Amino acid sequence: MVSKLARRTAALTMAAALATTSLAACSSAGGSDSNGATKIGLIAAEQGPFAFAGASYLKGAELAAELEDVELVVEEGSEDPAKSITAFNKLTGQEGVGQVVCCVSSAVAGAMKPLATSKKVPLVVYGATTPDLEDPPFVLRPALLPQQGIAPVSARLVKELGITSAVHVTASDNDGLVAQSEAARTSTEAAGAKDLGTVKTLVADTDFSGAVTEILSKDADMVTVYTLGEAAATITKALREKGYDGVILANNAVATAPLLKSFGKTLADTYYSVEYTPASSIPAAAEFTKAYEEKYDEKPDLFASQGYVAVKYAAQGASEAGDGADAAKIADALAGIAEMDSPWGPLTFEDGQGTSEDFQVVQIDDAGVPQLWTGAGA
Amino acid sequence: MTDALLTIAGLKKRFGGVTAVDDVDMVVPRGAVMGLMGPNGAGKTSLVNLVTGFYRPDEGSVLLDGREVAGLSPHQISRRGITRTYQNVRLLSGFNVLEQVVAGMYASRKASSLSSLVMWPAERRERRACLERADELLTRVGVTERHELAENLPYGTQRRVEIARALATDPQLVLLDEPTAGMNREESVAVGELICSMRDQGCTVLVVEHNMRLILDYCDQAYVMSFGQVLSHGTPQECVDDPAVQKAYFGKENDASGIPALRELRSDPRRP
Amino acid sequence: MDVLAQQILNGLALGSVYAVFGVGFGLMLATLGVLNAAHGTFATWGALTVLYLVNDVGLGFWPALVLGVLVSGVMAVIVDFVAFQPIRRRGGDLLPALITSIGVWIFLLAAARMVTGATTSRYSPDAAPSGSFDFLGLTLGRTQLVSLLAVAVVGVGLHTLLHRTRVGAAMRAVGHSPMAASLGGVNPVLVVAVTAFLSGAVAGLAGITMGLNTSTVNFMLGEALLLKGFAAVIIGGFGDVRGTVVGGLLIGVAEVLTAQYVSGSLRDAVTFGLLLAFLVFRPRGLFGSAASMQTVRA
Amino acid sequence: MGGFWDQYRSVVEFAMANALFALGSWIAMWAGVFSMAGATFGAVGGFSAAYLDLHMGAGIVVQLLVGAGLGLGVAALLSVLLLKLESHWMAMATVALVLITRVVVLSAEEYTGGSVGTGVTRRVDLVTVIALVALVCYALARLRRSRYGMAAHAVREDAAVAAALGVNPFTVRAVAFAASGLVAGVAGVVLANLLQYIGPDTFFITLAFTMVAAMVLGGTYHWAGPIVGAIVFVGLPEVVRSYVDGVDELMTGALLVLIMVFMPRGLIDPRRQWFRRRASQPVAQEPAPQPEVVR
Repeated sequence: MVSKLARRTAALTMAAALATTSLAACSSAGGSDSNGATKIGLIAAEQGPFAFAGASYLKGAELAAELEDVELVVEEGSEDPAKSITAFNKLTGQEGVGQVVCCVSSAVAGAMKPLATSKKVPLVVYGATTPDLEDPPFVLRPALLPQQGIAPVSARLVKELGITSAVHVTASDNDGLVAQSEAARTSTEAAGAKDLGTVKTLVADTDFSGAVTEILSKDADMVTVYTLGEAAATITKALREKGYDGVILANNAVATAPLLKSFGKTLADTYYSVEYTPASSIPAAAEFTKAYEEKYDEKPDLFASQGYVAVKYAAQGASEAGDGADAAKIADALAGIAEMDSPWGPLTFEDGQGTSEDFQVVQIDDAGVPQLWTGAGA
Repeated sequence: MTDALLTIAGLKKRFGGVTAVDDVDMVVPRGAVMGLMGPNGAGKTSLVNLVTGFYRPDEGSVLLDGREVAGLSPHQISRRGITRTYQNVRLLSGFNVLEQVVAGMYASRKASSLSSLVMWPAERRERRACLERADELLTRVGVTERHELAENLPYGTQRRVEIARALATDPQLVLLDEPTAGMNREESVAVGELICSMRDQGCTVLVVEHNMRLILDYCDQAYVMSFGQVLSHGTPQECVDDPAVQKAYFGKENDASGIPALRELRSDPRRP
Repeated sequence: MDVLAQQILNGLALGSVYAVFGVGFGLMLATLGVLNAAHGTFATWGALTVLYLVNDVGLGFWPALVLGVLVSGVMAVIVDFVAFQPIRRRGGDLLPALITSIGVWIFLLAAARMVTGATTSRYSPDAAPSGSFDFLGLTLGRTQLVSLLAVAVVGVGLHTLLHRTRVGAAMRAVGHSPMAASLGGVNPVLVVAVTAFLSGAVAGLAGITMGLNTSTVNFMLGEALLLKGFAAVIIGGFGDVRGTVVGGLLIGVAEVLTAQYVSGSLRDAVTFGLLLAFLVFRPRGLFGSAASMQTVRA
Repeated sequence: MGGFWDQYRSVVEFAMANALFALGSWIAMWAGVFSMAGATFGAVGGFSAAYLDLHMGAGIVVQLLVGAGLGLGVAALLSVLLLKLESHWMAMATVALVLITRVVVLSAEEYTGGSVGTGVTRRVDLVTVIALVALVCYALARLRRSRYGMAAHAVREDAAVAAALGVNPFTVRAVAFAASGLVAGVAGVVLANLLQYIGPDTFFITLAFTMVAAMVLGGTYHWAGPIVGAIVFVGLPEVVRSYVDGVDELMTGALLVLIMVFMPRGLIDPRRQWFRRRASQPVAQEPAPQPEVVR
């Protein structure tokens, strides 16, 4: 005897399963027809772990869309792999969306990459810093890699400030940060500062008392800190609190508006390298700053410039592909872009990866405000 | 001398400083209905728990059919042929009456889980056979409900279902722990008749009871326990007449259950 | 500077946060029989309260700390009343209470995410204790001193309360059997409320000191504490304040030393490895008695 | 309709994946083992699927078989270690196991991608996922009143009574735990394929809580419970989110508390009256029927 209940429930469940299955069959027959793909999809990060940057990305992106006259379709992804994949599917399911701009974190970008490749919809990455993420024609990264700027800037600091030894801090479980720390280590050593070793932390760490003790025990002239922004600021603050008075070169993520506001002058005298600051000496940067201030009545930040550049790049691809182009054609057009003017100076593209020579050096002053650093003599 | 089915020798169990079962020797002959009496806290239920493996004895041996079972796990002892009912009925919530009884046939069911997955004929046959047998057993114990959830039935019926479940394990020896607790006179008589029928079908029965009427009317022999020890042994009547037993019951002023039981006996007209 | 001694000091300071949290978590588990998945959010909300009071209202750090601790305590009482009391009244066991606590956890975590906008912040450096001083030739941060003081106060205070006062005796009695407590002439409802308040308040204190020590306050703050506090309770010995304190400190020192001398990536491995080893091989923990294990009611 | 379906297809997929996990937890619960270790077995299945996909290009059938096998194996090994614990300690030990799983995933970088995680090529479609759920349901429906199924239920309700009926509770629990590992391993493979990216946080506390919450929400006394629970737990917030943004999780949490307080046995309760063909009889005093004495 199978109880009556069991049999009935089984029947119901099977019926439900069948119903859902037939629905699935129907919809897959529908397929996607996207001619005239002039819209640009954007996966926003207004919530989630990168919410502090999400609004800026979106504002920069919307400014670019307005200036380039393209339509932006926004879907929230919260920088969560699962939600972002859902958002990607929603966007590409819409008529007219021929490419998607997304991703602050490398993890999310890594999750989206195979999806973009298999769906053959180009993905324009605006923030993630893992090396080798780009994979043209479907995964393109106009965003610069921080290590492009770290190498020249750290060498410059060593020479101009007379540094003789350096210790490095990294988040050993993040490839992007490890690459940045490695860039700082090799270039400081090449510039003549003794390498006193690398202190490893983890992305998820919040307690740095042990790491700080270890750094202090090495007694170096210079500390480079390439961890996530929060951690870099916390380590910097703890180093100063425990009496460290050497040079600190940190990830530019310490200088996001919320961190500057909440850490205040505890970050004084910290250096970082960056592709964009409102005080940048690059002419195209000044134009971008002005347009942004007019639209939003506030100063743009690095994230805004990244959102701006990504959408500008996407729009250029769409216009080069021409009206009525499908996603694959747009992908080819994007991959074919070799040069573009940007707030970061003239950008060149190699294998779908943007590069630039024009990095700025910023020093946080005693009041906790970032100032363009022009050299030891200034 | 009839041959002994269950032989308990020197059985001991301590809990902290209290010796719940203290050096008990007991013999239950095959085919007998054995009574086990004693005031509250005499160690009767502890003894049942020791025999069925719920407790591990500290010392002593329990032989079933000449083979040691002390120290075995409850399920091993059950498969050797000892089963029990509980002082507070312990039916399995969520099973209906038939299923309660079929649950007792676990050890005798042969069809594998694989065959139940595909519902091979062997499995179907077995399920049908189990249900038929459960139906028979329920009829035998006088339960007419079949598809009700057991927990919704009256207490007396639940007890009978529990006995049917015990019988479903094909036991050699059934330990009934206060089978008439909470029953009226009529129902108790019915249980007594049921016990006799169990014996007649080849089961040996050990009845733990406060209800002396039941023991006197239906048991062949009885043991009386007090403070963990065997106080008296013989025919039920001999036990009741034993001065030590009378003292044990009356000496314990606050034992509410013993006194009315004995009073009832004294006023019994059938007593010679 | 002796690096080893300094790192042990760092470990003790870190561990004291785990210990404080663990004491509150363990109190709720042992006394009220609730394995409370939402306990970490009490810590989060305590820290968020202080964040709000210090940064937005401009209150001083110490009065804000007191208010933050009160908020967490009251929150725990409300949660107990809404989510656990109905189950307790039915005589339910650990499982349904665990599930409602998961519901509360999802709710309070989402609420914390909403009010913070998922951003990370910190107490204004002008108001919160900062800087460091020399202590026996070692450097001790003022924030570290706060958490060491917190564990001393909570550990001694709660142990004294439980073992030297009538309320404490009633709380322990409730842990063993709610019946026993009511027979002893204590109002069990009041005892439950006091226990919930204390366990929440202590969690709040842990959250606040955690935020102070790591310069990080966000909606996830309590989650790490929950896991580490759970480990401290099991390792230390369930239902024993001293054991939990020792367990927490042990975890803190083990983590810092592992990061310094072995590898940072094995930090959690050490904690949770210890946890599993204790659960499997010595479930009563360092200090617990076999009897104390039975206070988690079936 | 097509657009609507595209939008909700992934919701249905994730609900079904969670239903598999919840079913895994339910199988352990069947025999009275409250286990959150499904997240661990899910990680075993998920990362083995990712590895097979990345390094060998293995298809979904191989992935599912390997995931099921490894889940079963790991669960069987762990059952020896864990099942001797008293039930509440056992539950806590499974939490500890989930915490350790994350550490293992982080350290076994070669196989799991460490903290960065690893991508997976999607090789399942909705039909496959639903078929898997249906398969598990079929098996459970068949086993419900089989020899093993009744023993499992008996062990859950009263292990001592079950033992007195000849059931070895340890064996029954170990089998249930291993089977729950098998199903959770399969669920891990499915989830990895659906997410197309798995990392150390994919199979962590949140997933463990989700699966047991879905199971309890739906009801732990019938195998349909976890499925209903997973659909409500995963689907409802999504539907709510499309109307009111931001409050979906608040609602999920409140709902879970309300259901546990007012329907402690979950949404699907085989004991509930309307679920049964005949109304149960009241516990009223009625005269006991006379036994037919067979003499």
